[in-house]
Amino acid sequence: MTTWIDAGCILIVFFALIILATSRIVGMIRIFVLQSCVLSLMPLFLHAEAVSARDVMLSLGTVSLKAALVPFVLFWAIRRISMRTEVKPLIGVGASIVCGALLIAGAFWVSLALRIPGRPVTDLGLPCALATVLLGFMIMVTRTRAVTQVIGYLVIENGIFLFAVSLFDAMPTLIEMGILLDIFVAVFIMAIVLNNINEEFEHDPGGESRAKMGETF
Amino acid sequence: MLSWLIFIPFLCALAALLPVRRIFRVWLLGATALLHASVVGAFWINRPAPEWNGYLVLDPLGLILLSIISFLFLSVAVFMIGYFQHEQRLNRTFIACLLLLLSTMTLVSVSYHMGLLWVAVETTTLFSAPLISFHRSRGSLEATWKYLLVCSVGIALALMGTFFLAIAANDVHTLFLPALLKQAPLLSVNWLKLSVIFLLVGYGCKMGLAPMHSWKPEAYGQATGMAVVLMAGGLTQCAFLALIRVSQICFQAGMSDFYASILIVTGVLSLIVPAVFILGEKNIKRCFSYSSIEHMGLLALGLGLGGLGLFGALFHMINNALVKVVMFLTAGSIAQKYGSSRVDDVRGLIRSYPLTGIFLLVALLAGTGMFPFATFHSELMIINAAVIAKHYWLAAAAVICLALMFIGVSRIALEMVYGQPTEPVLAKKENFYMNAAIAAAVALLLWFGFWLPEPLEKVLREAAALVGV
Amino acid sequence: MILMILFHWFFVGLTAPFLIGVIARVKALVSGKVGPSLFQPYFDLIKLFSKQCVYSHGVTWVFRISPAVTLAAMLIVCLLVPFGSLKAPVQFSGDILLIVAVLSLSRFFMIAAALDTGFSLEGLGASREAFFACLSEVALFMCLIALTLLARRMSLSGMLGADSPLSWNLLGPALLMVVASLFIVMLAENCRIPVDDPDTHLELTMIHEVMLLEHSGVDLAYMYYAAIIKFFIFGAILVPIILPVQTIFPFINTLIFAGGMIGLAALVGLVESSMARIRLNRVRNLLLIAFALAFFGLIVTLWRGAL
Amino acid sequence: MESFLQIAWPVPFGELALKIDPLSLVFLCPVIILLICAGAYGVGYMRPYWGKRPLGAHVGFYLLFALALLLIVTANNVILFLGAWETMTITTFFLIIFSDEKEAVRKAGFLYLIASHCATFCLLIMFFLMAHFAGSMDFTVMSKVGFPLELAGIIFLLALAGFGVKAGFLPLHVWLPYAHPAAPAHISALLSGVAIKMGIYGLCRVLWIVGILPAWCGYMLIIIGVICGVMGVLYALGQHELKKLLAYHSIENIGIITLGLGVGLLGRSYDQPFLAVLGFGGGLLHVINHSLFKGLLFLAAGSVISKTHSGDIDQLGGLAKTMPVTSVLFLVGALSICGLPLFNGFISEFIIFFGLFQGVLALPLLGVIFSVLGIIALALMGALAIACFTKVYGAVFSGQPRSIDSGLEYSKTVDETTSIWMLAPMIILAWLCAWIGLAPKMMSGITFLGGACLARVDLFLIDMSRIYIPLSTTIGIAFLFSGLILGLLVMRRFILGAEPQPVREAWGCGFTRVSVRAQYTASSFARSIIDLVKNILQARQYGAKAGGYFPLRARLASSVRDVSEDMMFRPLLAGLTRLSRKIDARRVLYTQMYLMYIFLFLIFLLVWKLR
Repeated sequence: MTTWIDAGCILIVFFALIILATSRIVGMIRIFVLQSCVLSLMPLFLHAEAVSARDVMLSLGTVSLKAALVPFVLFWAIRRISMRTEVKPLIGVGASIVCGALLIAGAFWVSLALRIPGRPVTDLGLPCALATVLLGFMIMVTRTRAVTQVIGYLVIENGIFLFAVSLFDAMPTLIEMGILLDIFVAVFIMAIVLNNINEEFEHDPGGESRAKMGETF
Repeated sequence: MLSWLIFIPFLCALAALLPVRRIFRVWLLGATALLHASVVGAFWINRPAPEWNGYLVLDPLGLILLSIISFLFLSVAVFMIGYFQHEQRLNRTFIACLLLLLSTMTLVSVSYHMGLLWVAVETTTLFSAPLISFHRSRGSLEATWKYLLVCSVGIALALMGTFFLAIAANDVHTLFLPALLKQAPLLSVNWLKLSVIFLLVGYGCKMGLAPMHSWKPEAYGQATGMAVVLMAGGLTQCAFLALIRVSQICFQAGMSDFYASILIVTGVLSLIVPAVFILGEKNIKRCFSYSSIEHMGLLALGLGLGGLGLFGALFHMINNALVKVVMFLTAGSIAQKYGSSRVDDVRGLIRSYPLTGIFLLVALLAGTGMFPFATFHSELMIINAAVIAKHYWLAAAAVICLALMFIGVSRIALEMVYGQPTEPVLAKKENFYMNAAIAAAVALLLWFGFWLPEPLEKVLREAAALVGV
Repeated sequence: MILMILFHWFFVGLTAPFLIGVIARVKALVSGKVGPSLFQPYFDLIKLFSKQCVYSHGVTWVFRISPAVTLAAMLIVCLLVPFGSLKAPVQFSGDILLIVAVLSLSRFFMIAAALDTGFSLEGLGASREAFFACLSEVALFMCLIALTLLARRMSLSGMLGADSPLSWNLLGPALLMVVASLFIVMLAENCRIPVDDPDTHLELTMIHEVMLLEHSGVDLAYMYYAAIIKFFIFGAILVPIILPVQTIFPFINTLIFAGGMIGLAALVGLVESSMARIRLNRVRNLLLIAFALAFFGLIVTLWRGAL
Repeated sequence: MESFLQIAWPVPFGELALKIDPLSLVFLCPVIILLICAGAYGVGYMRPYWGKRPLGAHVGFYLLFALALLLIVTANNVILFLGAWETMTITTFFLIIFSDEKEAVRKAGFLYLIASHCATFCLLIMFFLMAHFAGSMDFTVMSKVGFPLELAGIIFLLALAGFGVKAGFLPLHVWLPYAHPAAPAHISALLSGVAIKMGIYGLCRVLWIVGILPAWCGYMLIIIGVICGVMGVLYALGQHELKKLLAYHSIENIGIITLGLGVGLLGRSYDQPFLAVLGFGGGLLHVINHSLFKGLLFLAAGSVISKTHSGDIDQLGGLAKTMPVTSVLFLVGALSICGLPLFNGFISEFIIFFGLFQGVLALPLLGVIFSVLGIIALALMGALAIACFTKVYGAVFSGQPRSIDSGLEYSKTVDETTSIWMLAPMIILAWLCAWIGLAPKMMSGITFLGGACLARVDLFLIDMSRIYIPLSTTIGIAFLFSGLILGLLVMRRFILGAEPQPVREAWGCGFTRVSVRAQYTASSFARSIIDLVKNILQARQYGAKAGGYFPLRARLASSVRDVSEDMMFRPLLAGLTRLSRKIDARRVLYTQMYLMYIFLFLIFLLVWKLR
């Protein structure tokens, strides 16, 4: 089973890197969906010997939220606000990939220093989670579109989630559900705000305000 | 009792979502706030028992925060009665979100589980976001966006910190605060350190400590005064409560110095950054928001210094909330009257609206720690703590920054209060409710400045003892 | 006590104008003229005392009392200064301060009176007086400090009196500079050439005289008398320092003092006839030189004291 | 000799602990006298505003201000002191800003508030250092603790900075020349007479608490005194505005006071109790004296301004004829401030001079040098003050009005039109000036007690006759002097007879019928002195020379720049503001930057703490 787990971890990082390298927003969301699907399988893999109801719930929750609801909301937002779909990075794709690779290396290097107490199921969990978080940060910092920032945020969340499921099970289910719900609501509200901003722009088409806002939206 | 305190505002929020008349929602909010306040008042006499298997416990720290929150809502509710007499805007989302915020903030102050604490803090972030965009102007929406993004990232970091804490607590196997505290020496030191850093940065984002403060001027500058009061007085201090909880753990784990050094660095940064930024500022709300960052810095500093500083910080929590009421409700009332909160548009307040002018002066003086106001004492204690801890440069830097801060705020506030009055948008009439809400806070500030009541001091001492003095 | 005071005043009042007569005579002699009588100043005073006062429009009481204040001030200062073997009737530690203060008071009223006329020429003189007084007062104080250090006491009588510890053998260089400085201060304070010309009435060159333009009759007599006494006072301070000769015979001492005073007057006369009035904007340099001299004297004193 | 009052006060570290010791007593005198006099004057001065402005607030703040002052001088607890101190700052601000419709008044008020409040922070640190070391917030307890020398030095420096702003030490005086002219006259009198003295009081209190100070502290005080004194009076000479000029004179007098304190401190450091008592006592006596005569001068200036609506010295003139009583009172004040015999200024300056001369005789070489410096500076101040006040008196009260503007028609009306409310306080103050000048025994006794308290010696162990004999002789001479003046006046009367003397056109070397504008103005009066030091003062002259065959109007203006203000604080603040705007502008609206900061800070913490 460990092979699957390791593969899952590495896939998640890989998808994060791909998101960083994608130049179209729609593509980014799609890859994010893939990443989330892989992630939602992780609880099941990790406790493959004895899958509990909690794991199933977590898995289902993740899949329904991150692979279905969130992308839906994002697509809705994109459609509603007829946003231009290219990513407009501050750092070019090539450089981003190089930086991303360096970040991954950094995450692994940092993980060397951290010894996880207890019994880790896999030794890839921590570095991969860290790498995903870092890549998510990178997406947020270097990509200027509003939606890309949301995606970056979601990648970070995925990283954290990977960390949580792979390393320990001290968190009560209720709390984990709360976390999931929070994330969803966050994205939902972000989308609403985006929508509102867009409406404001439509009252003032082609005004200087868009230029002033750094072409974020 | 505690769960009811959380649920009732929640239910009222649902009620507020119903299509009813505007004024009904205002009164609903008022009634809820009053109820909340009276229950919290009862808690001062008789502390409630833990609920939900120990998830909800009201300790003195929580009681302080809960009382602050309760007071803030009451003031805002009273203020709002006056505010919506002039305002034609729809208030459905606004008031619903306010009530949800009340509910979740109550949850923050009573949650005794680090995970639950995180969830509650995150929720407060979400429900406060729509408050910022109340005016629906481009600026306010943009500010909302920034607020959401920065705070969400911060909160994500705090989540990571919480997870690290959980790893550190691998042997303890729980995130319940009492258990963590009891078995703190068992925590793995390295992971705890990592967790503390992440928690500090994460909750620091929420609290608006520099350099995670960047959302503050934007959000406070754009949101309506009532919302800002709740954010600056309530939300940020909720995050501070989280930091205090971390401090409790660190103290028990024997890592006070480690945590203190980080807190002090952050605190000093939070003093310096706004002091530099404020000098070029022209907008009174943004100005006050820098002042708010500075107050957060003071809180962090006090917590980091411990001892007297801790007591000062706890006292400052209360004062800070009161000052924020005065500051931002006044700013809000000015913004409503003049349609702007920029210094160029507002002059001669003391002639047009004498009471509002006086309140602005009070906001200036109390906000910068002048004597008859309670902030004077709490700031004094924090600086004193720095001296006692032999951090002389720290004390010097703190006072220089406070001085710069004062220059920055007074430049604007005084310009607005005095001089030849400009023509306001609204008729020349002061509103009783609006002024009453502010006056209550002013009175409390004066009261605590002249006379620190016995029960309050007792609770403050108990709270300080919890963090370990 | 009262007798002593009265005698002191009597002595000054009687002998002081004579010195002015000496100066005038010396100047005349040097320029090859016979010159006025040595007692001419007495005649002038008598003439003025017998005349009416005329006041210009718009002057106030300040103008009217200022001559009395000025003369009274000079008379008061007299009391603190010993004249040869004639002891000062009043002496106490710190009396030098009183001397300077009383002189300042008289100056205040003179300037105020000059400005009281509201006339531009008087203003001119007053302005210059105020300016030069600043410099000369500082120089004077420098001298006084040096003297205090030399004599180790703070009373003028102590510095100059019978038991004067000032001795040229020990303190020569310092004293020389102090004396030079005091001499310049004396010229400036008494408005002699090269600082001021008491004889011309060319308004642009005057300091002291121009302030008296509107005074007349008895008032002018008071002012004139005050100026005469002032010269005498400065002489009486300077002479014992230059000639610290003490014999056991009071008569001889008095003779030495009298000779010294006349000699000083003659010296002033010589200076006046040998120099022209210097340009106004260079007067301040002269006074600064006096200051520097006194300062240098002080340093030398300290140096000696430190050794 | 001390009386205590202690009541519990439930704020952290607070205690309503009051104590009156000789030092407090010395400061209580001017506070009470001036509060009463200025208050009474205010009743008259504010009469034109009755019914037009809300005077209730003004009165309320006045009373609060009075309370704060009384608390400051009697407080025996740090928190109480600081609270009273801040209250004084705030109430003073509200009192200054009475005519807030004027831009200049607002600016002055803001400047005052900012400067004072910022200074308070220095005090916080200073007091906490002391309290921490002494383990108590009680002044009396603190004073019994021996502070180590380095700490004492630091405390001293902090006290200088903190109290120096209020006292108006150069270069921290920037608020002072603005606030004084801006405030109503009675408030200016209080500001100058009492409020800035509180800075001196604070400094004295610290000197009292910290018993043993390094010797350089005394030297430093002397240096400050010299700089303040000389620069203050030089700046005053260059002013054209009556109250601003008086304000700069306050700086001068603060310099004199500081000089006295410096001498006292030197005496204390070198174990010369007599010198210490002389210096401290002289300085403290000058505190009282300065309050009296400066209060008087400001009140008189207020009367002038309320009558003519102008404080421009170059425009005024001839007021002695229309305001005879005020002019006499002003003259009394002027004589006092110049330190001339018969009035109180002389007494305190005499004592300080005496102390300095004593220092020349008694101190080691370095002390001698500084004493000499002090003497020279004091002499220079005296001479310059005379120049300055003859200028003011001459320009404001003598001659004719210098302006031909129709707005200054006041010279035509002959009545004083000054209410008794305004005159009586001035008369009382003038009387007090003369009283101390002619009978200084009582006041100098009190201040010597205060001085002994500061010097930490027992007054009875010192042979005070060494100063009392000169003083009493001086007083005797002063009486003789006034008798002599009277005698000479009587003699003139006797010679001239009883009939009035003829009054004619001024002779003026034959120039007649000159315009009133040809009178010597204050600016031209001070010109020669200003020219001498124009590099220090940054004196400027603007305006064109008259040219051509038929010169038309030409304008000439001159000004003196306050170096410390124009070259230190303004550029500093402007620079900070620019920096702030610049950073603000660079902080583009990119959310990316915000996130970057968070990220970098996180990395920084991780690297710093975990490595």
